[in-house]
Amino acid sequence: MKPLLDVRNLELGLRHGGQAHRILKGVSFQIMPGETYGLVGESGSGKSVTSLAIIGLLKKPLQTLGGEIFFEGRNLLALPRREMRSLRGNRIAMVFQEPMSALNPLQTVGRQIAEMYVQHQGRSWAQAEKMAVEALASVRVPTPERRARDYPHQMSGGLRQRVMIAMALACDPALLIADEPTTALDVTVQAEVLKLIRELCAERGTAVLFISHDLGVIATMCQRVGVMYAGCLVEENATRDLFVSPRHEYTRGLLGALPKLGSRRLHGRQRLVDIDSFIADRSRLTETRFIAPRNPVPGEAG
Amino acid sequence: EEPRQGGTFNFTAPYGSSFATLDTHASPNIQEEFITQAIHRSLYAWDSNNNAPVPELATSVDESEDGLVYTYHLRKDAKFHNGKALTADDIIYSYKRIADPKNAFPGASYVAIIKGVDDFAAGKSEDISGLKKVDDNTLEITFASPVNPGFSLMQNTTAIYPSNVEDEATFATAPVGLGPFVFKEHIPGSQLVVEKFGDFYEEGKPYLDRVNIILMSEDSARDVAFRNKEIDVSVLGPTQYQAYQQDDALKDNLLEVAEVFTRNIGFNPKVEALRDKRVRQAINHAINTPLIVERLVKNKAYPASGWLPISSPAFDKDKAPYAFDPDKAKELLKEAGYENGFTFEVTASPNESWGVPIVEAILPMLQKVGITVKPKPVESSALGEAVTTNNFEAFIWSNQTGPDPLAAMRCYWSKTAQSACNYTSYSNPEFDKLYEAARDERDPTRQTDLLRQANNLVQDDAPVWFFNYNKAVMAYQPWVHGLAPNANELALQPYEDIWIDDSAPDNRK
Amino acid sequence: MMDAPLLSVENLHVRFPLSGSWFGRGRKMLHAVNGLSLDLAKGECLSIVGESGCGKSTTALSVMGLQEPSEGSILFRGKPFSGPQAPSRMERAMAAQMVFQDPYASLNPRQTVWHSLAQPLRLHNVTARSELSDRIERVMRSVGLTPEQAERYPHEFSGGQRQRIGIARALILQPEIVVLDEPVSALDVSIRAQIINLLLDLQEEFGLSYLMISHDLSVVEHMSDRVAVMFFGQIVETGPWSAIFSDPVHPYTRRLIATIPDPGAVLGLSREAVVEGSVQAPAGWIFADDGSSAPDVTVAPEPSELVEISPGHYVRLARS
Amino acid sequence: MKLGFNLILGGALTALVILAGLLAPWLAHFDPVLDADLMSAELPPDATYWFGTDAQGRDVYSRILYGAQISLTVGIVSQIINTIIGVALGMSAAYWGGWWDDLVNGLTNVMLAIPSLIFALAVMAVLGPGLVSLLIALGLTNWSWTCRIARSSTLSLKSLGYVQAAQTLGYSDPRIMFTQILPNIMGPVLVMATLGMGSAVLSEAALSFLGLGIQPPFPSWGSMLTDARQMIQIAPWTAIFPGMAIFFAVLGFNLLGDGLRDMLDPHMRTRKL
Amino acid sequence: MLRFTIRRVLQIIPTIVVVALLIFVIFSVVPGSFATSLLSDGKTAPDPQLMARLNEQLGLDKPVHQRFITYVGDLAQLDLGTSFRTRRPVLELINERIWASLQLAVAAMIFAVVVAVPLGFLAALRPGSILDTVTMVGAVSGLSLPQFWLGLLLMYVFALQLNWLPSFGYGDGSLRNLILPAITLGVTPLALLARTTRAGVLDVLNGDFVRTAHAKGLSEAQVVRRHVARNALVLIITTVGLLFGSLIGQAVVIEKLFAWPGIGSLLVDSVAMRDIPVVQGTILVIVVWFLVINTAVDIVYALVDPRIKQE
Ligand SMILES: Nc1ncnc2c1ncn2[C@@H]1O[C@H](COP(=O)(O)OP(=O)(O)OP(=O)(O)O)[C@@H](O)[C@H]1O
Ligand SMILES: Nc1ncnc2c1ncn2[C@@H]1O[C@H](COP(=O)(O)OP(=O)(O)OP(=O)(O)O)[C@@H](O)[C@H]1O
Ligand SMILES: [Mg+2]
Ligand SMILES: [Mg+2]
Ligand code: NI
Repeated sequence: MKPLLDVRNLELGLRHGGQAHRILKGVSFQIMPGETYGLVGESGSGKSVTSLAIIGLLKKPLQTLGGEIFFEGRNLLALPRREMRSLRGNRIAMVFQEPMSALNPLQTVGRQIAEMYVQHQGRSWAQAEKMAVEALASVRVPTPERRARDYPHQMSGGLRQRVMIAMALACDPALLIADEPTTALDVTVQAEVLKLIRELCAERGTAVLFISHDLGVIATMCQRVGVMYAGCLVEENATRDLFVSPRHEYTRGLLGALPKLGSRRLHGRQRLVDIDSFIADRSRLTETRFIAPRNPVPGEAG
Repeated sequence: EEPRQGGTFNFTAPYGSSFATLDTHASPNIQEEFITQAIHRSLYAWDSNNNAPVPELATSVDESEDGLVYTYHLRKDAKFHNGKALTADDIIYSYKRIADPKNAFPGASYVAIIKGVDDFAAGKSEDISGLKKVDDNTLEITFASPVNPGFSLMQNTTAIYPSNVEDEATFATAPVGLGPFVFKEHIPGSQLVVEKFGDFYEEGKPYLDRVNIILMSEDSARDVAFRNKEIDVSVLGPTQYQAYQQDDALKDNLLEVAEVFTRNIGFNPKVEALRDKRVRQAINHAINTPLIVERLVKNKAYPASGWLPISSPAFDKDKAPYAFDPDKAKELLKEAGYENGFTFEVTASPNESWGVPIVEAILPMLQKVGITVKPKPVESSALGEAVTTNNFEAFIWSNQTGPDPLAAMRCYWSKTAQSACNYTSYSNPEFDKLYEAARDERDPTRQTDLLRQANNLVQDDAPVWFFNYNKAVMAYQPWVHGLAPNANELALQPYEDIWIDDSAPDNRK
Repeated sequence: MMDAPLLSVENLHVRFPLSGSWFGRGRKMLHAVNGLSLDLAKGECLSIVGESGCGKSTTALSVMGLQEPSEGSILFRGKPFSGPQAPSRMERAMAAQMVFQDPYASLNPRQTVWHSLAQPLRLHNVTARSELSDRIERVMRSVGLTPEQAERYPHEFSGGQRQRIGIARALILQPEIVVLDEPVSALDVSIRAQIINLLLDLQEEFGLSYLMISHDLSVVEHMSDRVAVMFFGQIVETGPWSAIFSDPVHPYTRRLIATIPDPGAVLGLSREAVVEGSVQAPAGWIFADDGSSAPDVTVAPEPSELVEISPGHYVRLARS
Repeated sequence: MKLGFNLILGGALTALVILAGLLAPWLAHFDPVLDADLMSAELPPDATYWFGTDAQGRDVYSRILYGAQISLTVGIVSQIINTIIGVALGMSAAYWGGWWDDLVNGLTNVMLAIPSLIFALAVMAVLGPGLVSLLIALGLTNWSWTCRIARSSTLSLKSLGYVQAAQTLGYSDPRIMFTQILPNIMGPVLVMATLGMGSAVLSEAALSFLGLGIQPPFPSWGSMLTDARQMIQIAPWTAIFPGMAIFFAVLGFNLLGDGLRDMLDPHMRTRKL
Repeated sequence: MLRFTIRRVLQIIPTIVVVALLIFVIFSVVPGSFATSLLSDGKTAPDPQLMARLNEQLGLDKPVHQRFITYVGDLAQLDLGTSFRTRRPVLELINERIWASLQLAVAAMIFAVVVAVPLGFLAALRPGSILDTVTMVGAVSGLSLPQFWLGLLLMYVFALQLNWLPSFGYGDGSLRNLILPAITLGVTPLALLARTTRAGVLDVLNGDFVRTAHAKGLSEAQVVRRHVARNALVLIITTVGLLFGSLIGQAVVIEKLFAWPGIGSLLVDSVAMRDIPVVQGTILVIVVWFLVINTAVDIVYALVDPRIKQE
């Protein structure tokens, strides 16, 4: 089976004068159709820029310096702008972290969703707005007809994130990129949103690139996880394997640094791992990489 | 050359950017006179050729022996713009309106020369006893004292209004008069339009169909407009005077006249040093007046040799002005005990010809003889107040010193209040004697002679620095004819005499 | 009964006017805190958990005297700590200090760390240079920084280091109570552990009492002695940490715990058993509010009370 | 644009004005007031009179140098007054809130509603023309923007950790305002003040034009320009040089302000206008 | 919406009251009076009796507090008093002038908006481009020019040298007369507006929702049209309102220079003449104008931006 997304040796950064600052130093990973792939890592390790590079939305000083991104067999980095545009939203969709600012404050959410149908399916606005109501219903927004006429500020954070999801999934994309979609939400709301993403994507067979720094969220969402550190993918493994037997020093530190619910009851209060003292030499961290051979996606024959 | 009929004349009113009111009785300002000149007529008018007031609305005047009672035979052909013929009632009505204390009109002081105005103003009488209608066309006026009534009754604030207008408030927006032009339209702050009055009493006049009196107070803007031929006349400041003289296209069309204003710096005797006549004379000697007049005022003035101006009948041609003589000045200062100098402040408005720039020019000159001058700038409107409330050390101003020399010299009479016009609190018994004699003198030559002596006495005492007499200059477009050299105020022109020839731009012909 | 508590909050109410302009008098009020009571004993760590906007920070600010309570009282060692008889700012400073959530905003960017630490000491009459240096050195060391670093400005520190400085500043006056408002939630995962360890060490070393606010339940479980669960201005359940995490009773608490995504799940540390099924309210009582929907914050809630269901474990119930 | 371009050019122009003002006594060839010789009036620029002479025969170059002193005084003093009023009101209003905040807000709205030139005109009419009046008039006119900025900056600082920490550490309110808030709102305030200096110099020129500026013998650029406006045809240099002086000085202040803002406040909070 | 409008309208009343009070106080201590200003041309010899009568007639002989009571009483009935100089109701005088002022302000604003908004927009879309640099350098230069200087310059060039336009005045109210003063007046708002537009559009462009729009696969033009324009408009409207509101006040110098019959020149003349009722009335009208425009802007703002009318 061919991977849906194949990022090969992606290098990215900014050029200043004649010099290039590299932010991503050769990142490679693959996502199978229907698979949920998680990216974790320290703040600033390059998770967001990776996702932006995939969808082609890097902002000015940043640019790709090397590598390829194959999506459905085509190298996105070499794609003409127009074609890239027709993929965006249509085949690759994205959900951002801050649902408040990611929605246009001056348009009703219905219209913002409808725009997807107009853009990619050539519907008329009237038709599209009807479809938007259905889309809202599909993300389990109560009274979708009424809600479609609401402006973003009239909605709670959880609802807004649902709107974002409805928008992203409107055209049944093959790949959904979710960059920390729940960090801005309350725990109870977070659980609902995560559940929604999980269920909808499973239903439609959408592959997900899920970015988070919350290991708990990753654990509940993803089949495979990549750990990023300082612009490198330092470890990749099936989720369970990664949690049970982390191999990279940084991953081990990361897992040990987290208090785990229930462990105090079982083991009493133990000191948490202090990554700084745990890892002797940070500069060496990116030298070793542990990429596990990929297992076939559960439930699918390779 | 035969005057050409018709056309539009673009006149400019240069002294402020709006007409206060079209009710000329209410405003003493020069700006409103531009309208009055077109729309209204007073009992007397100024004859610029002879420099004297002459009866305008009367065909003949009989004067009584004692000079108190004048009988006016009014012209029969004069009509108001509303169709009413002029009668004695209109004059009585107008003067009563002016004198009415409820109105508090500035012209009240002019009609105060008529007997009985006091009682009328005090409410003791219904009528003014000095005004008597003999018949529709004959009016007898009794004056309180023997004065020449012409100076007072030619003013725009004593214009004659028709007595048949119900609502007096309309005078302010739709004036009705006897003049050669009829009020047409007023765009406040922009311009006022008048049109030819077909029934004007002078045969064949006016020539023009229409006069636009355009408000333009900003000199530089007016300059552009004139060069651009958008306006037909422009009153020039010194700088422009010089520029126009140097410009071949413009230099031939300049009308110049010596006006009846004396520019001066008045000294306040409150200031110790300025109380000394020698100090005041020293100042007059220390300033190179001709140089300032030549270079700074660009010869748009005549150096002053005394209070009364050149055009005044009592002007003394032979009296020499103070010579520029710094050594003499130093000597005088030494005599007076001020060889180390002193400091005084000159309250000045921003005026270009008689304001701060002049003070700036005398500043280095006086510094050379040890006197330090400090300009104290004030707004024009605050200058009058500072001076009349005696709240100054010295002031620079331009004072009207004509056409009536008696009125001009009255300002140095010690009984004249400081606030009235004896701004320098001048007091000299010798002068008082001369002035009183002149006032009571009925013979014009002798009176003039007395006034000349008085004037020379003032010059000697130097209560002021005699700076200059204004020269007014008006530039006009080559197609304009009939302008008059009005020494009272050059900008006031007899519109009825003006005409424009064929070389005028098409849209104005 | 335990010893007299160090700090006790009794029936605290805080209300904010909605859209406060002077035309707005008599307008609706937002009931941010509604009759909250709690005790904090010497040396213990009491955590308040609850979702965003339920009034946790407001409670903390009231304790710190940064927010005037609308009603109720706060007592420190039995003496009023709020209201007209409250001690002055200076006295209060010796009793309680606070560590703030955002390490980037909690230090004055224009003062060196030394200055930030020395100024409060000077204000409290520690002026001798040697003593100042001495105390600053000690506190810097105790939060794991070197005294030399005190000469630097905040922007020269990383987030974790800044949080240490924030803690140092809270400790410099040697208070008895430290209020921690989400002390680690703004920090990167990898740094959190250090700060949590540090806080626990300091508590032990100085016998501090912590009033901690957090919505990260795993941190709460790790650090707390007692836990209070807050829901829209009220405490719905409170008790020892073990009781709350192993026997949550109130539906809201149970939901809260159930929704935590936990890496433990993949490791088999299942907590499903704890929160599956439903718990019945004791006879004669019902759960006043099951926390499934947000109540109207502009009106005072229905009467209900905290009922002790096992020693020290209280649940908010209403009479049926 | 590259960071600092504004700052560099603005700083250079401003420095030039400051140097011109400070060094005027040494750089000037003549006394700006007393060296007036009517015989040499209106001379075009030459080796002696670099910028020519004016109607009074004074050296325009020297007057422009001394004029820099006046313009700087106008700019700086009026902005100091503005800033003090604006910051004191804005900071205290935001910090204390309540009725005081309402009052200050009301006052700010009133000041904003009266166009500044008109307010300055009114104040000048009361005080009479002159340098001191002008400083007061301009100092009282433009504080409302500063006040708004000080207020909003303080509001956002007020809930920050370090300000609250200062309260819990026992600092008094004035101490907090001076040591914790003031230094941290100075950035945007400084930007406003710099931009305000430019508009103060322009206002001086406008008021001069209306007859209410600083008046001679002080050689202020505004009054030089006003005096020269009729001489454009016969002695253009008398108008060109003061005009350029104003233009470049104000440009300098504006660029400096922009540059400072780019540096301190990249999100343009400072000037919605 | 209606309630919002009513509330905003009511809010301007206290401001007006305070402004009225402020200008009353200022002009009750101003040196010089109408009576003495009549002397300013050195021509009219003052007659003390007449001056006293004049002051009595104008009510200037009464104590200040009494005058204030009368003033406020009249004001409450929307009576701005009677001009000293023209002896006509102030309202009437203002009515004669205000239309010319409005004409000027509207023309200047149209000029500013038409030029500045597209330029600012384009500059923001291509930051760092030549257009951007030129626009911004032009804008900051426009802010650094003394207005009357610029006016004179335009006058010399367009009227005298090129002879395209009349140099001054209202003429018969035609557009030709309006052009030069409107351009002169428009330069400052133009510069400010170009800067705010650019900054505002840049701000919007950096907004997360623009990234969302790109992620939807919209083209640059579609993003700008559907998402950027309206959001930037909100800021532009506020700025335009603020500028437009203060424009009449700023026009004073230009009205003087171009002999434009607006209330700005009425104000300056009246200050010079100490015609206090007119001064007070004019300032009040200018202030009311400012407040009304800004209130209108707030209301429009609320219509454009659904977030506002909520509370
Ligand atoms: N526009 C930019 N210009 C320069 N550097 C940038 C830019 N955007 C991001 N970076 C740098 O790229 C690196 C990776 O940033 P990125 O946002 O991808 O991190 P992240 O892993 O998503 O972190 P977080 O968990 O905080 O979201 C960081 O070091 C950041 O400083
Ligand atoms: N100064 C204030 N004025 C008006 N309302 C306020 C104020 N402070 C807080 N509130 C409101 O009071 C409620 C409780 O706020 P609080 O900050 O205590 O919540 P929290 O539990 O700390 O939330 P979070 O977890 O998001 O920090 C919220 O609805 C908030 O909007
Ligand atoms: Mg990120
Ligand atoms: Mg909080
Ligand atoms: Ni660079």
